[in-house]
Amino acid sequence: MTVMTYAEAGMTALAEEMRRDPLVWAVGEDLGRGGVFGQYKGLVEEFGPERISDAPISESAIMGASVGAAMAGTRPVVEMRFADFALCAVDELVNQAAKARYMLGGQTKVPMVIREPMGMWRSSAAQHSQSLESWYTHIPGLVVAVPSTPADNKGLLKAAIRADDPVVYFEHKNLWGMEGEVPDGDLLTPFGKARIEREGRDVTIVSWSSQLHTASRAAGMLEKQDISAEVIDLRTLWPWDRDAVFASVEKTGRLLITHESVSVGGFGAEIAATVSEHLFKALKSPVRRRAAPRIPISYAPPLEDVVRVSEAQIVETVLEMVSS
Amino acid sequence: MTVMTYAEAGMTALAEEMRRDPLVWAVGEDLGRGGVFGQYKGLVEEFGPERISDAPISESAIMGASVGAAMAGTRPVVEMRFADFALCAVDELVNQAAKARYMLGGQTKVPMVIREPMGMWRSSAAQHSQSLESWYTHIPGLVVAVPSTPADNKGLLKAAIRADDPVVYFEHKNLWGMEGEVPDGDLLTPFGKARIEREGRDVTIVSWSSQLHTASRAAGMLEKQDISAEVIDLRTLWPWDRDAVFASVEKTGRLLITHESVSVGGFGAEIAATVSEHLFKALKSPVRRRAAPRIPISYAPPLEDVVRVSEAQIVETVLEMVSS
Amino acid sequence: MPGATPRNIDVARYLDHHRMMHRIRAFEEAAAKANEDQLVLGAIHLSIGQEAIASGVCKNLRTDDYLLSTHRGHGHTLAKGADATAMMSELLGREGGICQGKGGSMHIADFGVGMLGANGVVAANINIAAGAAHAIKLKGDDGVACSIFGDGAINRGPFLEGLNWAGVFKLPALFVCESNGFASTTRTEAMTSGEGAAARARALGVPADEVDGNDIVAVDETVRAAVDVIRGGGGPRFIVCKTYRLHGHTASDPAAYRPRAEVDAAWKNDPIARCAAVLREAGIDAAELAAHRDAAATEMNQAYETAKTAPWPDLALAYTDVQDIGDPRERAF
Amino acid sequence: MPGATPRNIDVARYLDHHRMMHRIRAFEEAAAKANEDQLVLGAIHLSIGQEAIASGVCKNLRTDDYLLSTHRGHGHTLAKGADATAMMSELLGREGGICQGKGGSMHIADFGVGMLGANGVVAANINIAAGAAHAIKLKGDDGVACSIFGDGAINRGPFLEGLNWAGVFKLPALFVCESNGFASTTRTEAMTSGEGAAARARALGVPADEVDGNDIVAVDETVRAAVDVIRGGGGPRFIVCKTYRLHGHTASDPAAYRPRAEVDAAWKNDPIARCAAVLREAGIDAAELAAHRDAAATEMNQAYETAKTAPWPDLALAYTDVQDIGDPRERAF
Ligand SMILES: Cc1ncc(C[n+]2csc(CCOP(=O)(O)OP(=O)(O)O)c2C)c(N)n1
Ligand SMILES: Cc1ncc(C[n+]2csc(CCOP(=O)(O)OP(=O)(O)O)c2C)c(N)n1
Ligand SMILES: [Mg+2]
Ligand SMILES: [Mg+2]
Repeated sequence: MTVMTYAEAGMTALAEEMRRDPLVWAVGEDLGRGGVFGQYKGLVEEFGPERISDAPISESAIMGASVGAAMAGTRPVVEMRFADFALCAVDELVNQAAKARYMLGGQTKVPMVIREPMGMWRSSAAQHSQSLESWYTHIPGLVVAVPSTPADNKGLLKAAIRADDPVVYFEHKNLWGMEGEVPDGDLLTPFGKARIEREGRDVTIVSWSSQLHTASRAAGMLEKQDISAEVIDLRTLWPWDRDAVFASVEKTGRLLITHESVSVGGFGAEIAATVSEHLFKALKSPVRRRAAPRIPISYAPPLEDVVRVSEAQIVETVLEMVSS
Repeated sequence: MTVMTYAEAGMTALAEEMRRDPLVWAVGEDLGRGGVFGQYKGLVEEFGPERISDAPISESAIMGASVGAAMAGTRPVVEMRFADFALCAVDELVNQAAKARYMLGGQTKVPMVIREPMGMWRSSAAQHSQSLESWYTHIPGLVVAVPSTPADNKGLLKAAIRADDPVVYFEHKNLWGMEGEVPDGDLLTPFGKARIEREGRDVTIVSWSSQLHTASRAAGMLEKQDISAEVIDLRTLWPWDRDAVFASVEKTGRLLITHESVSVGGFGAEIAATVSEHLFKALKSPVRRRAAPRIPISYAPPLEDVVRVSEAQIVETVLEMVSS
Repeated sequence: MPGATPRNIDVARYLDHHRMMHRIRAFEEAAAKANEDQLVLGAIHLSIGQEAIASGVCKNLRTDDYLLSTHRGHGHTLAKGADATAMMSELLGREGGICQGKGGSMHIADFGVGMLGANGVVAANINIAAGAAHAIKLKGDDGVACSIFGDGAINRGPFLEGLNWAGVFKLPALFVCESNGFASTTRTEAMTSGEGAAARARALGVPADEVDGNDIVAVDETVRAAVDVIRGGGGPRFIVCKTYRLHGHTASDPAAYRPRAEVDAAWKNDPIARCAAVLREAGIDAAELAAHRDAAATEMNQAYETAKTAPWPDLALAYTDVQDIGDPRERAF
Repeated sequence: MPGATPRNIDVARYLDHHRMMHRIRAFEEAAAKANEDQLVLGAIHLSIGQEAIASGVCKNLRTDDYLLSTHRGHGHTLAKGADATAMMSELLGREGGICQGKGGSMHIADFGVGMLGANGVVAANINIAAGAAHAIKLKGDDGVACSIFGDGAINRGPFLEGLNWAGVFKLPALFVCESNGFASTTRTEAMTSGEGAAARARALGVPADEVDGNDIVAVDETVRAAVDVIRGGGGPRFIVCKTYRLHGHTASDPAAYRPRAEVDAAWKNDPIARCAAVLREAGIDAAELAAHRDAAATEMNQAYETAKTAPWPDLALAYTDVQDIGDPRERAF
């Protein structure tokens, strides 16, 4: 175990995989100077500018060329800088990377990792703050990862690099500096296996990415009110760990999903719909969601905070749930 | 009333609005020869090539220039040809059109209609068949329309053109030739008002676009088995008519949502989650969804049909629901 | 008949070209017939009149070189070495289809011969080819990645991004623009500002040649020289092949938006007839050339017959090759 | 000091330029101070060293002409006529902010003076400006729409699509590339294939000039000539202004990736000093020029003081101006 930041964990994962497999390479703007959040720092010194490759401001080409490079036998790690900018390369991701294997009758796979730093990062405003993870869960062919801890950012990134599927890999900008214990060596975290962040009896709270920590803090507050919340970190949204969620809800009878992204059309809806259908009888109260209102993200902090789901809101919702 | 096709109804709507307002114009590839589905036929003769404008194969520019043209006082109707190709212009739609008004502090509106022919159209395969309406419901600032009949294609398109918001307007390729009665003159169908396609007592089936007709036929089959299904056509997904859906489910106690798009992360999940939460006690059986499996769309008809939700599947699901 | 080209040709090579061009023509005619018979399922785009480009480009590529094509890709795919019956079966969506019936005409591919896919999205293949070239360079191989696209594609952003990418990274990439005058129903010149594809390529630092795309000799020689440079580490090259789309945009498009006389004149410039003329001048017998045509027709009619009688693909295929991670059969509703 | 320019200048005009350039510089310095004070909330990108472009372009635009800018847009916005206090309040996210505190630095706009927005997405403003020009043409107005963007933006697809669009439709559009040598931490030349922005523009049928962007006289005259042509119906024009980004990419970037000597040399080419030299040569007193600087500093320090003491925006604003249709307050969870 080593204590390191979420950014360092990602860096460690990439470096380990690049050492292991010469076909792994990374490409994106400003990688040669360490990347915009420092998450590639020092890598060019070890691996050289061909494998830690700068790119022109050409998101379509970064994504599209990586599709071709993946088909032709390499394993690109694509840096999109902000998840928002990946919207400049959606054809390449959704029409090409996700579908090529299927359309071409299984003649190829498209092993690539698309790193999309996501989420609110104080006052980045509407074009630098989005969380669009639910979009990609809707696209056959794509895997979606949403690590919330340094350990998972190592283990999931390594697994993503080794996967033969295109993996949309959302790191949260607010977590770069978060420190935590990270297992040394070949940590490969499986996709579709949730992590129980905290055990509990009265209510299940499902979350992921940065919001998981808000949920966890809310659970701490609930404990003081003698409400025992089980907090589940999904880690990946496609596949997502139904078994873990179902097992927990069967125990608690109550489910709240909370995420940073917009509630309408968010992945919370998918979970709520699935659980409401399959555990209809086990539910003691309706499945609830707490997520962002359907408004763009503002620059001014008080307005931005309107979009954030707070610990207090989670507590409030859980109180409603347990008393209903 | 006049009997006309869904395509003609769209054409009529556009022509009427262009006659009414000289600031309305349409732009897209091949419009001068009537558009790829003939849905602009004859319009260039009446309005000239400046207002029924051809475009280069430049989806980013078609969308992005229309954002600028909308800010600068005109009302562009943007033709994307296939919803799939709109993925070449997502930044322009999601980061620009949808957010400009908000980010710029209300200094502008972005009145534009983005026509995106959607859905399966026999053997068009994975890059020409997608239904991604749920994506845009997730984006603050956007309106999403999904007309299922010629009358609605007139009334909703006219309303969309008059709206000051960017409206993502999904016409279904399979419906172009569908005939129906269309009211003459100024038909303006409000957003967020569902249409009761068929009244019923035992179960509510919610759908939209082409799949609505499958739902309706399924309801006919159910009637023969003495099950009375109420079929609701949402017409628009954002806003969506909760009042109508809630009222119906309060009456029937059962809800099935069916749509052509992929089930995971589809808009059915949003409806299911919302209804499961708010009508928890009124529900006699769990809310169900029947939608596409999470696989790309094939070319060969039997494989393509695996993605289609049939009348039989809807009937089967409803039978499960009423007997549970 | 236009097109005086050097007559000092490698006869065997041009016999190959002639054979291949006839195979492409015959394939497209069989596909058109299948389309009339309503056995082709989706839209198909015929390359009749553009055969010299497919043959001229692909003869200069090795099997392990990569090719990325467009919606109008049958000819490219055949010329790269794919099997006609497997291709025809794909158009008919049958078992034995080259993509198992899952892709159809616009997604035809044969990785066994380096053909990494047609594409339903205009210009999308440009970046993919640049990336395939990038992989070649990273692996230290001596291959070439080639992208063929239309004159309409030069108005999409990926044209700029892909060419700049290939230039910046000095990649072994060959870009070929089939300038056939049309993008669907629209004359490309009406929607293109400036001097066109070659000027744009040059401005992006990719040296460009322009050739008569109906002259197999010109195409072959220009491509050969470009591929030599590319394989020698000289970086990307661009070739514009001027041609004419003799049929409609799709096999079902009557193309009524252009004057009959224009099309008639273009037929006089048929690249196959021009290739035959070159070979006749080099002393080849008319009968031998006619035999190419007949053999091609026989092959492609047989391909069609075989495809026609093939069953639909196994239903289980609907759920295969989606992705490794996560079970697509998992009930999601 | 470099930059011999014709001395037969309109003194009043260049006094205006000098005043404006100082205002821009002082605004950026106040913003940098605010950033150090941790009162600026998001990332800001300073245009120090590039003031001649902002002033030179905008002086040749009418208030009702449109301007679309980038992440580095403070100077453009001021030069187009926006109020400095409202801008500074926006940077601080306060009430009175020019976008009500909802956009911040990268989304600054002032529709009252034709400034239709900075943009957080590189190159996105190019198509938007082409569209604004399209609207002008459709309405039969005689306005001009101008887009200013960086040398990094020329590698994004919208550059090609927007310029081609403006060329095809012969739109009244002016494209200005601020070639400051960098895109974030990367030297743009390393990521640019070919001869650069002007060559690309020409290949896209948009006539292009290249000027010394630190020479206010050259910028002013080149822009004036271009705007005359555009307003006269001559179609789009392109101008590359060569300059240097004197500060880091953002106000918090120490820009350690470039040698100190290079930056020092670039400071010797300060466009404001060069403008002052031109005016001194034309007989203007040093004291008058110093007064410009002092007035600008006073104005911008005052703007900062005002912004600092302004309250946060009203919370109700979070839910306004989302869209007309559908209620954003509707509980969605
Ligand atoms: C991004 C995108 N936009 C539009 C289309 C529809 N489309 C298919 S082929 C075509 C014309 C292409 O013209 P060109 O590139 O010249 O190729 P050609 O058909 O002439 O071979 C168009 C517009 C598409 N497939 N992809
Ligand atoms: C599409 C997109 N990709 C990447 C970025 C991140 N980014 C912001 S500014 C910048 C550099 C832009 O360079 P240039 O266009 O030369 O403008 P300058 O900063 O030099 O004024 C980059 C890469 C972005 N904002 N948008
Ligand atoms: Mg063409
Ligand atoms: Mg720059």
